[in-house]
Amino acid sequence: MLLAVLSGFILAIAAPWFFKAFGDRTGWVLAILPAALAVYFGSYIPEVMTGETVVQEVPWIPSLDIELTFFLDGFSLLFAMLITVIGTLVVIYGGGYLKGDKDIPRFYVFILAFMASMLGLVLSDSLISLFVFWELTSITSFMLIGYYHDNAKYRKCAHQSMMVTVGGGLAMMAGLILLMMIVSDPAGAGLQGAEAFSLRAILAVDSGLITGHEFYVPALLLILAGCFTKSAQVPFHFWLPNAMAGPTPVSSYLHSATMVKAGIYLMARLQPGMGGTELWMTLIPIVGATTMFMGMYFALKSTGYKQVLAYSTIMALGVLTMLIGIGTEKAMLAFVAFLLAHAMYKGAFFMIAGIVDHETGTKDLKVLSGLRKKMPITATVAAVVAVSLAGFPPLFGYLGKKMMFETALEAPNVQVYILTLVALTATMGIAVAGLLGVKPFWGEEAETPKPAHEAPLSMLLGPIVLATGSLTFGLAPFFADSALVQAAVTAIWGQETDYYLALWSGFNTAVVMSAVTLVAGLLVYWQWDRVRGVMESLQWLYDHGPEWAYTHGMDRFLPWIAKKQTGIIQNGHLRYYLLTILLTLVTLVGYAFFTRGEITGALSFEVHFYELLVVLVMLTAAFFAASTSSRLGSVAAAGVVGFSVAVVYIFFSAPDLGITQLLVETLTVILLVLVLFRLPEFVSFSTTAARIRDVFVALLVGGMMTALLLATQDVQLYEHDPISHYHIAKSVPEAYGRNIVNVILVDYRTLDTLGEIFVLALAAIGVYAMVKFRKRDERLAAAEASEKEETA
Amino acid sequence: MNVEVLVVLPVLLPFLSAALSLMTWRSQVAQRVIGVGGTALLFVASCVLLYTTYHEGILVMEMSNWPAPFGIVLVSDLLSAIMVLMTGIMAFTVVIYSLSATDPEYEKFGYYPLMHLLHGGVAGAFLTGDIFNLFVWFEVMLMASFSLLILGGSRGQMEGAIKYVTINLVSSVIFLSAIGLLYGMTGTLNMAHIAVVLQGAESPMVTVVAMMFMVSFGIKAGSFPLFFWLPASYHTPPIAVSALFAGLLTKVGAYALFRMFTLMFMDDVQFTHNIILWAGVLTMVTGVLGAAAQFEFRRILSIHIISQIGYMLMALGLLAHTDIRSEVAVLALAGGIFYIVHNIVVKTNLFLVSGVVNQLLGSYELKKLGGLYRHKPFLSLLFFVSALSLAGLPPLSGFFAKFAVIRAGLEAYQWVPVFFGLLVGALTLYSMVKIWMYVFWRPLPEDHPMPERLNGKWDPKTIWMYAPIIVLTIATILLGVYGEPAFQVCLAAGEQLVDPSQYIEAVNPMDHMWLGEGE
Amino acid sequence: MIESKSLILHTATRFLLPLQLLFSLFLLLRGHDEPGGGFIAGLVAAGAIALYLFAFDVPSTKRMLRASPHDLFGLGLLLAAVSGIPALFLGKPYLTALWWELEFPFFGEIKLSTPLLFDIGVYLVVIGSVLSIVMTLAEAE
Amino acid sequence: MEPLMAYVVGGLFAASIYMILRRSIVKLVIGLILLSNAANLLIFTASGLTRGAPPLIPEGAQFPDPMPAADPLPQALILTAIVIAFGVLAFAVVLINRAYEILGVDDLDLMKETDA
Repeated sequence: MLLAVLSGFILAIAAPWFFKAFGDRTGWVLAILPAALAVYFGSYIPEVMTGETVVQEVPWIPSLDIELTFFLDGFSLLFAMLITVIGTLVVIYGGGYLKGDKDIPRFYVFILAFMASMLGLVLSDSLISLFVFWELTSITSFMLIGYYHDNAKYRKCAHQSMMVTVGGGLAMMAGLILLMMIVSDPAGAGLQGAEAFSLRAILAVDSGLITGHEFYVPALLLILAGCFTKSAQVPFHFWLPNAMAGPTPVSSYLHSATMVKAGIYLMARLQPGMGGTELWMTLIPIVGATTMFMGMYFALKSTGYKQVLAYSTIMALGVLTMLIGIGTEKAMLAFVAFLLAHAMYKGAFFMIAGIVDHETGTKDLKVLSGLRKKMPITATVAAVVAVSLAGFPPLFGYLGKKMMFETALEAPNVQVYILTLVALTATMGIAVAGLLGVKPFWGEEAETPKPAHEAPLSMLLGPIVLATGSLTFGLAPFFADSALVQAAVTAIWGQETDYYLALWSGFNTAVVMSAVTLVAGLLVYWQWDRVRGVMESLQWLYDHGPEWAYTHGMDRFLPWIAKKQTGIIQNGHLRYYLLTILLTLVTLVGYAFFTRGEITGALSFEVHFYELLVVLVMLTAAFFAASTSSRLGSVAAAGVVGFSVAVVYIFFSAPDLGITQLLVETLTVILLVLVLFRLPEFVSFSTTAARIRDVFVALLVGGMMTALLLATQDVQLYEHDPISHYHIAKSVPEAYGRNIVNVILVDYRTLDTLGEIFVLALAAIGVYAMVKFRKRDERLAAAEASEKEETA
Repeated sequence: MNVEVLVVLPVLLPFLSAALSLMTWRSQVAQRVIGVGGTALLFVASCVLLYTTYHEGILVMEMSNWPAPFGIVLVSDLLSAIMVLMTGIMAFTVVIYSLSATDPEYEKFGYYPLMHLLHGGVAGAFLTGDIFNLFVWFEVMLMASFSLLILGGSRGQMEGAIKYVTINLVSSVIFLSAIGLLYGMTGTLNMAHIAVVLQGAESPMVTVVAMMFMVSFGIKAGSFPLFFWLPASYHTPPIAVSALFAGLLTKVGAYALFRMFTLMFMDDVQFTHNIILWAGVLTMVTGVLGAAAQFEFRRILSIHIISQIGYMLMALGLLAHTDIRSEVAVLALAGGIFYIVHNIVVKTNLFLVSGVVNQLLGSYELKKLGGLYRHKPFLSLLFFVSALSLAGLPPLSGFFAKFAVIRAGLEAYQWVPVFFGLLVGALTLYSMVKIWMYVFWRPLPEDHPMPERLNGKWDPKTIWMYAPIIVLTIATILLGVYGEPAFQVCLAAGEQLVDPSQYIEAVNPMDHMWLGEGE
Repeated sequence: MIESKSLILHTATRFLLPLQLLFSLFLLLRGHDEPGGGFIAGLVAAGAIALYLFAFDVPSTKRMLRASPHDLFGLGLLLAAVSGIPALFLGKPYLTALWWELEFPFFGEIKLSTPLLFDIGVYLVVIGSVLSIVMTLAEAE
Repeated sequence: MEPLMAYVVGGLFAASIYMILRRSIVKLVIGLILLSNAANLLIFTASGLTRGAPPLIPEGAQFPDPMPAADPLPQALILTAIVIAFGVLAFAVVLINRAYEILGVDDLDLMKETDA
């Protein structure tokens, strides 16, 4: 299985070369891989149907407990089949749809990479490798949505989908780690190492240990944040219709059949372990049902073919979420049936949308009409899938919908809410099916921007195969039932179910509901324009929904606060930077000092008169330097300070220091004088308030240093002599030197001195470069100027 | 020669290269040969050093043959060796990049000697086991960076340099004062020895002095609220210099914090490390918001450095909330170290890419750029990978770095820091995607003439610009998808850090403890 | 630049310079035992040459030095860095002090050591760097 | 003597901090010079002050006279720090000169182009 996943990535990298070799036929060639993978996964069906789980253990980053282990049970297999089969069709279809587009190699690259990521996602055993693939689908999706990147609006759409799904993903990551912490709690399941991230191991844990843990609620909510964003649940749904900015094959594959179901996949996976709680059975159905209703509502309101499809996909995702939330045995069967049905009819519909758009040049449902004569095959296929979408027997969509009704009728929590929304949605669903499958093809023939004609085989293949699938599975449900659905349900329910799919299971409430909604739906379809008029009158409401909040947050609030913050913090004034730094220093040191330190040193002032004199001179000079407005005075005063420091060194037994300080100070003053005469005189800049503030800060820092010196005065933490006693003792016998300071410099601590002379050399290079370096243009300008002078 | 010689090579080689380079001041060819040769040797030496340290344990060389704690020791534990390896990689790649990216004018004004000395200073700072020696290396490194920063002498460079120099000098003074106070209290300068003296000393003044170190290193690392010098200056010098600064310099501050606050100042973790933790959180938030306000390629990247530093500080700060010997502490530190490694690679690489973009289109302003995805898909890919890695998306190095830190944060029950860690990840993505949308996806602005370079054939001269970028991009991918070896090393480094006795025993300052004989 | 062309200064400088340089050498060599050493000696020498520079001008100072300051500090750095390497070949740590006692016909016994070499390196670097800075500034006029 | 020096050091710090907070780049750089002097004196004071006992060993002796001599290690550190500070400050002095030539102002408040 590792190879199955990797092959997709490898082929993705190689795709541009394939394009060079095969040109327009590349789609057909590249499709061989997904087709082969479909056969490969198909070959596991018999094994998996018997309840076997195929596992391939691959270590990855054991230090972080991350494995790349893959496993294949009924549910992964169902997804793997969807991904590879639809993948095959989409690659072929994309080749036709994008024929002649010069960016088409990029399409192949990312669609194949996406396929591989999606396969990795549904096959992963480790939650972290699942997450890795999860984010990879977001990334590839970003590149695919932004396929037409010259268009600013489309770029924005790609950006939005990336931010929403990755943002949710980040929350999910935290959730997954929390889940790991729950199952590795030694008081609970106590899973160790990589086991704690393993889906199989987690699902084997008694769910009570998970749902009863204190981290259950945050873990669940965080994981759901990821699932809801990825699967476009209200209020995160808005990115999905915008994602239709990508080419139609992309929308069909990523944003309908596969990627958006990743969230659904994970929720279904976790249902046995984390489900069954009040929170699960209330929150998820409410979100799902709301999403379902909103999706269908907006589908009915929309007029673009792809928009309608996008919203109806949201509806389907809502249904799936709702079913997981209800979480009964029957719900799981309904869930799988609906999932399969939806993947088939919606995938087909998107491709039809692409065909219509491609061959007529418009996707406006208000315009499209009567295409059936020019596009007979498309029209027929559209009719079939529309019937499936509407949920008529004998198509597979009917089974999905019937099971959904039956499940809704036995929802344990919030049943009224669910049932109401289900009924309304079903009604609108009929109308939407009509809009998609009937309106464009029947009725009067209308003018289209491009003269309509039938699509090429590469584009027709996909819808035909999928429509046939819907029909076959619908007519012979046991075929799908036995092959995939039961195995998938077993995988996510944890044990085999007693329910099975059948076209007719007696006259019951569900059938009545179907009938009623059918009639109502037809009514709505008939009055579509009027209904839409009513819907559009509520425009203000739509304009201030979650998307509005998102856009405002991203485009207004974030830049605003960023600018504001930067304006305050990075204001360009060096003084404020220094003030902040110094105040931070004083605060931290002061806080630590007042909470723990104390001044213990004896305050002995045993001072010689000449010493007192020197330090008084030093301080006076320092304050004069700080306060004078004379440039030269300030420099001279600084020099006096330096010389007094030298004297202090000499007084206190540091002759080398004293001499060095004296020499260095002289040089510094010379340098200052050399440079200062090129600079202007001081002008009094600061206000009095600023001066008072600065004096205050200066005194704080100075006081802090004094306090530190006094407080550390008598602190001696070492029991032995300081290390310098060793230096003294060894100086003559082992280092052959009598000036200990010099011995330290050139022997004990040579490395310091080495570093120090490099600093000196660096300073010299720096000064040289600074003074001598003139940019070429600057030099040219100077040369020109002098030339002009000469000629003048 | 003993195996210990490996410890000194990362310092010695750059210095010899620098000295040679200075002697051949006038020959551009010689400078380049020494530049490439010297950094290549440095790279090889650093690889061998890490390999040896990993397999044979901590290496110590007592400089001048004076026993610790009386002389200066160079110590290579795993953290040091990892950082030195990163120095080697950055040195080599950036010098290669400079071959075709840097204005030949710079080479006449000491570009290569400065570079060598910067590498040497950085390597010295990573390796030294003596606190005053650390100060010296900091100064070498700073002085080299000052000079590199003004190379070119543009207006922006002057302004940036004044702020950079002033604030860093203040930081140095704080550092120096803290060393003086610490020596007064402990009577030693050897870090392992200080650790021994401080163990259980429980003097309140230790914590007080630790605050000074924290502020000083916080400034160097670019921590909140001390980072001002960074956004003011990092985007001003030539791009190869920016890239090297971005990769290495702030990390030296981060390294110093990691070293001091695992080895020496561990008596008051509840207080000290909590400050680091929250400074980290604030750092990442302010940094990422700062970047969101920018519309200049290099500025966005520069300010993002700050935000990334936040994660490293957060990792270190988590020690306040874990048992110091626990697996969580190891994971936090390993995550922090891996984050540093990852960030050095990726950040440098992004700067290098921005340099190529500037060379193609002649600007760093996002609003004046565009069309590169159409015309330079390969370059776009290189940027895209690094940008996503920076934002922490899988399966690149950034993801695993973030994953480790976030996981450690959750296991230490630090919900708020984790929340901000994740939020900042999203905002980082926002900034990176912003660059992507403007520079790569968007067509060239209409008033912008299409430079010929954009459609021209592959220019063989630019190979020296692309090669390092390709290498670093592969590195970030490999650190992700094949991250196990790197992570093992980081975990081992983390284990060494939580157990300072390994470091202390290797340096062994007590063995020679001299009890004042002969007085 | 302050370029006093006064004859007295010229003569004095010409006369003082060798003395000052000699004094700096004295400081350098005795530094291991008495106050002095590479830094102090280097600063004194640099000061002396700087005085010469102020008395004359940059070109003549350069002529007098017969080497550019860059070469001086480059050489000094190399000397200092290399002085530690021989120890490596003896299996000792970098910068380990090595001592040789040499008998010279006239001076008697002179102790030659790597620390001395190192200190000479320091001396050269200090002279080179300080002069480089001063000369650069002087030329910038 | 140390307590007095503690106040002197504090005073020096205060004066230099006040200077680096001024708007003129000249004051800034003089402030930095004072600051490094202050730090050196701090180290000198922190490790204890000794009168009249330089760490020099008389010819033929093994130990300094008188004993105990002043601690030589901080002296060596300060010497290193002085030289380093000289290098850095020489650079800073030239930097403000160049900055003034290039920017044409010496007021730090007018140097904020590079910030956001």
